[in-house]
Amino acid sequence: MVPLTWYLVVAAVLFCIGVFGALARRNAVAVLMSIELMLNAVNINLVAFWRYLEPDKIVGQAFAAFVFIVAAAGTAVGLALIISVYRSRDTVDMENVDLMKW
Amino acid sequence: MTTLQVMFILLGSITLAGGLYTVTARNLFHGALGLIVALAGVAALYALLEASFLAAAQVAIYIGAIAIMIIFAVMLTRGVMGAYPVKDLWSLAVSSIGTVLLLAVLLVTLFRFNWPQTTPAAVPADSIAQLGKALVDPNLYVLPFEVASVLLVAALIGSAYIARDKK
Amino acid sequence: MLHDFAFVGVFFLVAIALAGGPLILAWLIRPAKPNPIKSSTYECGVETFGDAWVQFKVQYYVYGLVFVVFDIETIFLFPWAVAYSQLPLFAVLEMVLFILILTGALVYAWRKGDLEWV
Amino acid sequence: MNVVNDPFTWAGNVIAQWLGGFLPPVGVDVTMMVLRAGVLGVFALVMFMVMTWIERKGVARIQDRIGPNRAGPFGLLQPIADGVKALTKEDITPDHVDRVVFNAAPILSSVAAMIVFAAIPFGPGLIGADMNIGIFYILAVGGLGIIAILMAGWSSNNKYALLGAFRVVAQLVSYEIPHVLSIVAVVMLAGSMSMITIVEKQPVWFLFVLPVSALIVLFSGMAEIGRSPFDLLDAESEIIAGHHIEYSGMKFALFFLGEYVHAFAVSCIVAALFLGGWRGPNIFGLTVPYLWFFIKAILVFNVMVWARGTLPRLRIDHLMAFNWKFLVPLSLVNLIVVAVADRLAQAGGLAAGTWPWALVMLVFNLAMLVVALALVGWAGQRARRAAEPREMPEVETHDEAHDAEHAPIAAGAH
Repeated sequence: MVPLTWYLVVAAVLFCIGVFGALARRNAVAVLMSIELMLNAVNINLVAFWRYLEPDKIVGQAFAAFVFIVAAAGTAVGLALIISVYRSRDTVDMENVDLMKW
Repeated sequence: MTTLQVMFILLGSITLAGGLYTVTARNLFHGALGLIVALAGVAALYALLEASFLAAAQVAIYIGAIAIMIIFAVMLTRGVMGAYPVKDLWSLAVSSIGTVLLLAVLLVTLFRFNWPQTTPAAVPADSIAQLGKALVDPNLYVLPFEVASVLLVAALIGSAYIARDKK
Repeated sequence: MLHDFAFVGVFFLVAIALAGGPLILAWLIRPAKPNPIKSSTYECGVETFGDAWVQFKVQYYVYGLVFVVFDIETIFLFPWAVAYSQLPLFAVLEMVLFILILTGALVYAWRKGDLEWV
Repeated sequence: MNVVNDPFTWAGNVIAQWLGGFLPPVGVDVTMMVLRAGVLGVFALVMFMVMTWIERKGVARIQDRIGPNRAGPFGLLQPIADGVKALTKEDITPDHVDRVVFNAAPILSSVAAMIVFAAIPFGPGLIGADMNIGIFYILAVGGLGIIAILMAGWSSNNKYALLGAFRVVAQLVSYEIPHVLSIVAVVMLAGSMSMITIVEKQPVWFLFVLPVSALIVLFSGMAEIGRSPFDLLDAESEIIAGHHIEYSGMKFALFFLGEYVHAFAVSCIVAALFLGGWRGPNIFGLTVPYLWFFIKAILVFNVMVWARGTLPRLRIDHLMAFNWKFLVPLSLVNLIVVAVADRLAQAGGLAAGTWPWALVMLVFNLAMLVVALALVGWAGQRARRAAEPREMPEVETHDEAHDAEHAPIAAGAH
C-alpha cells in the first residue's frame, strides 16, 4: 500500500508548482492555468484523506466535487475577464492591466 | 516496493512533470497541453485511490470542459504560435525563492505530523450511491449543493455578460 | 476495482501502440519527396496570405460557457441517478429544483440571444 | 456447449492455464491483461474496416450504385486495399506546423475512440473492465477526441484548420449535453453505472421505457461523431475538411479510423443501453450473447448509414439551434418526466422492469414527445408568419435554396 504521506508530498509539490506559475508568469491565461494546478493539488489531498482516514464517510469526495464546481465557475469568469480585457486593451499581460491599481 | 508503489511513483512524476511544463512552457498552447497531462495524471491518482467516480469526473470536467475553455481562450487571445515571456529576472528570482520556501514549510510540517500508519479500510462498494444520497440529504450537503447550482448560474450570467459583444 | 483501472491503463498503452504502429510502418515504407510547393500551407491553391491567426468570434466562448455549466450539472446528476431508487420523494424533488435552477441559465442565454449563431 | 456460448472466456481460461505452467501469478495476470487489451484493440481496428465497407455499400445502394465491387467478393477486401494505399502514400508535413503536436493529434484521436471499448459489454462477463462507473467512463474518455481536434487545428497553422476546429468543437461540446443528460435517465432506472448491470436490468428493453432518451442519444451520438447530417467536421464545400486539411496519408487515415471506431462505439452504446445489449432468444439451445450484441450494434450503425444516405447536411445555425433550443430542453424535461413517471408507476404498485410499468413509462414518454413536437410546430409556424410580411431580402433566400440543392451531393461525395 502506498503511504499517505506520498500523496501529500505530491500534492504539496504540485501546489508549489502552481504558486510559482501564478507568481512568475505574465500571461493571464498562464496564471489561470497555474491556479487550476493549485486547486487540483488541494483535491488530491481531500481525496487522499477520504481514502486513508474515513473511507466509509463521503466527506472528502463531496468536498472534491464542490471544488470542481468552484474551479469551473472561477475559470469561466476568469477567462471571460481575460477575453474582455484583451478585446479592449489588446493585451493579456498582467503587468499592463493596472486599471484598478490606483 | 510493491506494484502499487511503482505505479504511484510513475503517475506522480507524470503529474508533476506536466505541471512543471505548464508553468515553464514558453508556448502557451504547449503549456495548456502540459496542463492536460497533469490533469490526467491527477485523474489516475484518483483511480489509484479508488475514487473511481471522481477520476472519471476529473477527466470529464477538467479535461473535457475546463481545459477546452482554456485552449479556446489561448486561441482567442492571439495565442497562435506566440511566445510569451516570463517576468524580469528579479521577480522570477523572488517568486522561485518564495515557492521553495513555501514548499520547505509544507514538507517540514507534513513530515512532523504523525499520520496514521494503519492500512485503511476497504472502500464501500456503494460509495457512488452514498455520494448521491449525501448530496440531497438535508443533514449533509443539500444546501451547499443547491447554492452550487446558483453559483454556476451566476457564473454563467456574469461571464456571458462580460464576454459578449457589446454593440 | 484497481484491477479494472489497471486494465484501462494497459489498454491505453496498447491503443497507443496500435495507432502509432501503422504510423511508424508508413514512415518506413512511404515515399518522401517534399518540395516547397507541397509543403506550403494549403489554401485551395491560392497563395497563402497573412498568418493563421484570424479574428475569431467570442460566440464560440459563450457556447463553451453554457456547456461547462451543464457539464458540471451532469457530474452531480450521475451519483444522484445511481442512488435514485433508494431516495425518498423529497430528495428527488430537490434534484428537480437543481435542474430547474440550471435551466434558468439556459433560459438566460436563450433570451439574451447567446444561443443564436450569427 | 460452453465453447459456443462464450468462446472468449473459454479461450482465456485455456491460455491462462497454459501460461500458469511457467509464469508466476502476477506474470499471468499482466500477460492476460495485455492479451485482452490487444484483442479488444485489434477488434476495434477490424470493425473500422467492416464499418467502412458497410457504409460504402449502404450509401451506394441508397444512391442506386453498386459500391465497392472489385477487391474480393462483394468488394470485401476494399478496406484492406485502402489500408495499403494509406500506408504507401506520401505523407506531407507542411513547413510551418508544430511537428510534435501535429503528429500526436491523429494518434490521440484514434486512441480516444479505441479505449472506449474497455467498457463495452459484449456479453455477460465478456467486458474489458466492468467498472462501477462504466458508462461515465465511456462519456469522459470520448471527450478526449475533442482535445485531439483542437491539437490538429492549432498545430496545422492554417486558418481553415483553426476555423474548422473551432466550429467542430463548438458542435461537439454542445451535443455532449443532451447526450449525457439522456444517459442519466438510463442510469436512474438501472440504479448503476456499470454497463453489465445496465444490461441486466433490461428484461424490458429501455427503448420501450425511455424512447425519448433513446432518440436523443442516437441523434446526439451521430452529431458527436460528426456523421451526416451533422458532418460539419469535414464539410468539404465550406471549410475544406476542417481540422484535417493539412493531414495526408496514414495520419489522415488515423483520423478516419478514430471517426469510424467512435461510430461503432456509439452503436454499441445504444445497443447496450436501449436494445437490451446481449439479451436475445436462444438459437438451437445456444445463448450466443456476443452474437446478439453484435447484430444489434450493426443494426444501429445501419440506421446511421441510412440517415447519412438520406438527409442533407444541416446548416450550422440550424444545427446549434436544434441542439440548444430543442434537444437540451427536451432532455431536461425528459429527466424530470422520467423521475416523476417512475415514482407514480411504482406508487401504483407496478414493479420496475415489468411490462405494465414499461407501458406507463411509454405513455408518459410519447405524451412528452407529442407535446414537444407540437411546440416546435407552433414555434415554426410563428416564425414563418413573422418572416412573411417583411419580404426577406432576395440574396438570402437564394442562398438557402442553393445550399439545400448541393448539400446531398456533398454529403455523398466520400
